[in-house]
Amino acid sequence: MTTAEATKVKSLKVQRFQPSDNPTKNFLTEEKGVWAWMTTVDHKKIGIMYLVAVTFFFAIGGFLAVLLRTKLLSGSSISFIDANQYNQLFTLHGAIMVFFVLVPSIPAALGNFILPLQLGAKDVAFPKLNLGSFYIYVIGAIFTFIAIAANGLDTGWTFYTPYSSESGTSVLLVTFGVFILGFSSILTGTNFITTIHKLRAPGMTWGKMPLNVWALYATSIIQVLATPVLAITLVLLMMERVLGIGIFDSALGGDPVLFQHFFWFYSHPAVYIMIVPAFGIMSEVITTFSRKTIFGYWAIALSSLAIAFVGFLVWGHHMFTSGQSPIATTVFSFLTFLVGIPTGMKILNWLATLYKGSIKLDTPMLYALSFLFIFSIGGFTGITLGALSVDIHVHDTYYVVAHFHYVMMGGTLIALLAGLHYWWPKITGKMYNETLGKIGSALIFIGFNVTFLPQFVMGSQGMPRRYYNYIDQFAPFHIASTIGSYILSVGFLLILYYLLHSLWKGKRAPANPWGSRALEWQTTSPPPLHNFEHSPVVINEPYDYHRPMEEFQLGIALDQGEDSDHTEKEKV
Amino acid sequence: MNTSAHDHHISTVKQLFLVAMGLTFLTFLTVFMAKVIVLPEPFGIIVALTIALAKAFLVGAFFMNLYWDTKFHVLLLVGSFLFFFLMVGVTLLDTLYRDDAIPSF
Amino acid sequence: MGRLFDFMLPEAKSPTADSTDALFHFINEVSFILLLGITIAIIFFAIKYRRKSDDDVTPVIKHNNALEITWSVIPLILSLIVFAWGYSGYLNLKSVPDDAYEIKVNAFKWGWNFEYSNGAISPAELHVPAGRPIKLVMQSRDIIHSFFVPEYRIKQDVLPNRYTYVWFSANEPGESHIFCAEYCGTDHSGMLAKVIAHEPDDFDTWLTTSNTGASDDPVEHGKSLLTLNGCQSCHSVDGSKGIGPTLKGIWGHDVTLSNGSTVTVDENYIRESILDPQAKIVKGFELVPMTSFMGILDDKEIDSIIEYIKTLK
Amino acid sequence: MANHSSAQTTLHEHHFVDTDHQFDAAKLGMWVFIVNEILFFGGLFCAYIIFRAWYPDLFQQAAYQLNAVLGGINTLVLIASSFTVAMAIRSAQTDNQKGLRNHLLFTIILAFVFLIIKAFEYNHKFELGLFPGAYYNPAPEVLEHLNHPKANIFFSIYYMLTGVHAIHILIGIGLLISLYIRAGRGRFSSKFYNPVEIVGLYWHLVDLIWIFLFPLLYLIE
Ligand code: HEA
Ligand code: HEA
Ligand code: HEC
Ligand code: CUA
Ligand SMILES: [Cu+2]
Repeated sequence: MTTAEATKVKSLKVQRFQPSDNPTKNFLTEEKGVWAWMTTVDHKKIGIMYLVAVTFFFAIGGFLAVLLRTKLLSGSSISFIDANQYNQLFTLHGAIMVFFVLVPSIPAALGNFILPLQLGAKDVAFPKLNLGSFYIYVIGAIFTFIAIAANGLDTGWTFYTPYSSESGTSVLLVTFGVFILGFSSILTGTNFITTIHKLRAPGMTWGKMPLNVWALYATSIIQVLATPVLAITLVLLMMERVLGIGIFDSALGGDPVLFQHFFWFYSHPAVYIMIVPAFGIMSEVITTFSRKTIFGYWAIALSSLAIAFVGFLVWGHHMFTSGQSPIATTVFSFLTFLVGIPTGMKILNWLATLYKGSIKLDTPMLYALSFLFIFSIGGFTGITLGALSVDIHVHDTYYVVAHFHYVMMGGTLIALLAGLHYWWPKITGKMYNETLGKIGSALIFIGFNVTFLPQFVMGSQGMPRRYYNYIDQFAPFHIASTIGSYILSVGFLLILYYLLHSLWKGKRAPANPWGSRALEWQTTSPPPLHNFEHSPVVINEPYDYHRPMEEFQLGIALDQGEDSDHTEKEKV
Repeated sequence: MNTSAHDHHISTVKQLFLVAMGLTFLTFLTVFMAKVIVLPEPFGIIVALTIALAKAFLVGAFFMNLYWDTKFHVLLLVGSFLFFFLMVGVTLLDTLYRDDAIPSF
Repeated sequence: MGRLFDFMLPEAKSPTADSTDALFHFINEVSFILLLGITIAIIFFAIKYRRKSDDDVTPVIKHNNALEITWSVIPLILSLIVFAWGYSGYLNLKSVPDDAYEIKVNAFKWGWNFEYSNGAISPAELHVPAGRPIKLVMQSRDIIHSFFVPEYRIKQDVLPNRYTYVWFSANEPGESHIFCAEYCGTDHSGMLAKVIAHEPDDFDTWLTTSNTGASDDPVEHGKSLLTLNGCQSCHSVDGSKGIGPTLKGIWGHDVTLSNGSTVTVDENYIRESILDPQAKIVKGFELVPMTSFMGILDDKEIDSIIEYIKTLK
Repeated sequence: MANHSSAQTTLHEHHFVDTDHQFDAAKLGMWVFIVNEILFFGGLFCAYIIFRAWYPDLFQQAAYQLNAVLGGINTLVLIASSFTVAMAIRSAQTDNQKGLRNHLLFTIILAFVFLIIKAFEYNHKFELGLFPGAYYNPAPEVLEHLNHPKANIFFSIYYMLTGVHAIHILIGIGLLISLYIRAGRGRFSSKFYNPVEIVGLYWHLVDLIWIFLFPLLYLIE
């Protein structure tokens, strides 16, 4: 049985259990039918439902982005969309991508599936709450879509007052939708923290947790500490529109810059909610595909916590030009640079892990390596933005747009793709077409850079963001960027195609196609309903690739009296 | 993680009652300090908040059982307070030091 | 100067731009070197250590303190340099020289106008003497805008409840773009203006001859008020439909309101539409609200506007 | 918190080792949730502190409009209710079914008393036209003591703080009633009183927040 009290157990009857490559039963075959899915408390099914929802929203968000880019092929106002529609496009694109895609993507979709498996638990601590979070997410989404259907939204994803207190669009409904969504995020965070504290398998000490778990732990802490502030900010914004409370509305005596503090107090940490889980995936993929112990386990584990903590104190770097006091501006700038150090440590630790490894360039690894390249660019340009005098020039230009696409799309989303390809066999029990996978990753890499590199240039040349029209000088950059976004679309469609294809036509996936040592690979693909046939026992560190696989396939023998040949006594 | 959940603390009626009395006393004290002995600012608010913190301590330690609970739960409560102060403190860095205070209108 | 990333920046036209540009180049060049290092390492490792057989054994390298300290300390030093540099540049941008020439900037949806000490107001064009520090005292009438001149490397949000300041100095006579950099609704991207730097003497001549907006003829006065206050970014005077209804031919006619009732356009209705636009909203124009001009236009000015609207048949 | 209902049969769910394990987890979950609640209110307190730092005189003038006696009584009511909740937990721990039901009932009654007093306070404010923000429209007698251009903002903050707190009381009443019903069916015992303890934690938190609200809003001289 799973227990957190593992340290108390002095010796256990353990036995090697080699997972079958051809399980007869798994969580997909056991509880079937729409109703079973909708009422399931199984973290794996909930994870898959999140994944489907996130993909759906990503397709919508991406479609809006492509529309928007198509408009920007020309800088004139004679176009198939007018200025108000354009404003709604980028607002909805940004809001959907941030609140509906990136925040839940890795933790709630992949994390839900993988976290209990990696801990050797049967489920998360509060399975019903987990299902509840999913429904809260769906309800939030429905609200938002009602809003879009009603009047749209044109405030930008940042909802700055006083524009948002007076805009004629459905600000109220959307904020309410996002408010509901916030609870989903808070509850998931609470659930994960409790799970990690209480449901680790026997022998799974903090020092033996996979780095992905550490990353999810840091993420959950940020979610619990930051999201409530977003919630109260949105409540104030809603009350602003319903009751005219005016705390943020200058027309009523409030202070609009205060809103920016409140908003960024959540939204800067939120960017770490998005990127830290991506770091978790990176650690898993890089070790697996270089068959090598991670370099600097504790540095990577604890730097996530450091990023989480310092990340809370830098929000004002979005407000350098806002009229915030020079003292605050200086302090925020200083702290901003400190975030770069732990992040840099991670990047370099992964590089060092590659050194003398046994590297196989399968699709997940290709994504992981492009992450290293692209995210570094995103991070370095973050440093540019943190530098006071330079940010005064590039703030609210396409330079910022390029920066955050490099970190969010090039960082998180590419890590998500890495994770998705990595765990696809575990989740679905099917292998995708490797060749198409490689082509897909190349298209994404090329398309991405073609789309967003030109934006750095035009941004520092002075092209402001959220512009429906632009002066001729910027046309070449915009055109290049739009072409890039078409390449990206082709790439994503290809990925969508071969992944779906694999569901029906794919080869059966073995239990451990990549030869990983992690716990989730020591059960069948897909896993059984309760994850493991036998509660796993952990004796090695998670990335001990120099030890034989047998030592990772241990479980507590159910019938302790019976003495089979394989039974060994292990000190834990 | 070794949590000492196996011996749940059960408070006696007397303990609980004393805590409630303590809280009542502090409530009267804080009203007395504010309305009868009116201290000049900032001392008034300092006294009021000190009393409030003392009350919070009583509620947290004895009603919420933190006195007997695992340290981690204490950390969560204290941590979230510290965190709140951090958030307020840094925001005040802006709002108190704007070179051009809000014009009156 | 011929630096690697020169192509990224527009021409620099203010003395404060130099520090900004130098820092920009510094960060870019350092980042470029680091990135090159990372990329080469990735490619090199991926080739050199590619998997040769399925039972490759890899060495156990768990950490290396010297290495780890190096790669924490060097970035730390680099970022401290960047911080200090950025800070000094920022101080420059914040400390307005004492002899600066002051101009008042009004921002509104969706335009700018610039008020000079002699009362002259110029819409959409900021005229300045070259070679002299200029201090802009900025305020917004409605929501937040942001004053951005790429060639001077300056940007400052313009707030509705406070004055904000920014200063620059034009090195040479010439023209530069002004953009609004804070999203402010429908015509955010049309909220453009120009800085025109003159030789000091030319500037003085321009100033004395320029229009102060005051005029004895109410119709003329009303017409110029419409330009100065940005009414025309929403209202046409030629009958075409914009963000707001056209002002042509409304005088004396009935308009349908969003609640279905109708009113006749007379003095009081126009007055109310200007001072309290939300009181009666014209049908079909519910989405983008008009800003109130309470406290901005006085009675006499409103009267002039009414006179002008009467002439728009 | 989500895992109570299956309690009747096995008392703990399959992914936990035993009931203690499950209790521990539920309690930790609640504490994490409390962190989140504190930051939720923290946002409002932050707005309070910032505006108070900007306009100290406003807060002094406006506090005059608040009824410290009613606020004080409400403080005592909440302290009493915290006490009864603690007693309810104790009763459950000692298998005292009757005590459990009675103390839960007392708590619910006290919670309603709190809300009724609050309603009187609000009503009085409304009569004086002390509405939040845009609807602020003070009666002449208010202006004698309170004449500040940002008075509307003070009342916005007042209503937000007390209103959000009152919503928490309402939620608490709902939770307490469901406990009361389950207690009536004899669901709780010294072996299974986890839900009582968890709701108790929540209720104490609501008390804790009021402990800060009271001096900050009502006792400014
Ligand atoms: C996933 C999301 C994500 C991530 C991870 C980051 C990471 C960082 N961001 Fe970014 N940011 C956004 C998402 C993100 N950001 C978004 C969405 C916005 C705009 C929002 C809006 O306005 O709409 C934004 C805007 C933004 C601004 C405001 C710009 C403006 O509006 O004017 C700033 C300014 O400081 C900034 C800085 C940084 C920094 C310093 C980091 C750092 O964490 C980066 C650290 C990484 C590295 C530094 C690279 C690796 C390091 C090494 C290899 C070691 C060597 C390092 C050194 C020598 C320093 N970001
Ligand atoms: C996760 C975050 C994320 C992601 C992934 C993206 C992805 C993209 N973004 Fe976006 N973007 C934001 C977050 C993100 N963006 C944010 C926060 C803003 C700021 C908004 C604001 O200012 O308020 C912004 C703003 C923004 C702008 C600036 C608008 C402006 O300021 O005027 C632009 C312009 O080029 C842009 C472009 C793109 C493009 C081309 C992509 C492409 O990468 C998209 C590629 C995706 C697809 C092409 C979809 C592919 C999927 C399919 C094809 C599957 C089809 C499936 C079915 C039909 C079932 N984005
Ligand atoms: C932000 C855009 C905007 C600006 C700037 C603006 N208006 Fe308007 N105006 C509107 C809209 C939208 C309406 C219709 C809705 C309403 O009645 O409030 C309107 C309505 C009016 C009407 C009533 C018209 C009718 O057909 O009944 C008058 C008169 C008017 N505006 C005058 C002005 C004047 C004078 C100014 C400048 C001093 C001005 N407006 C500036 C958007 C604007
Ligand atoms: Cu004004 Cu954008
Ligand atoms: Cu940020």
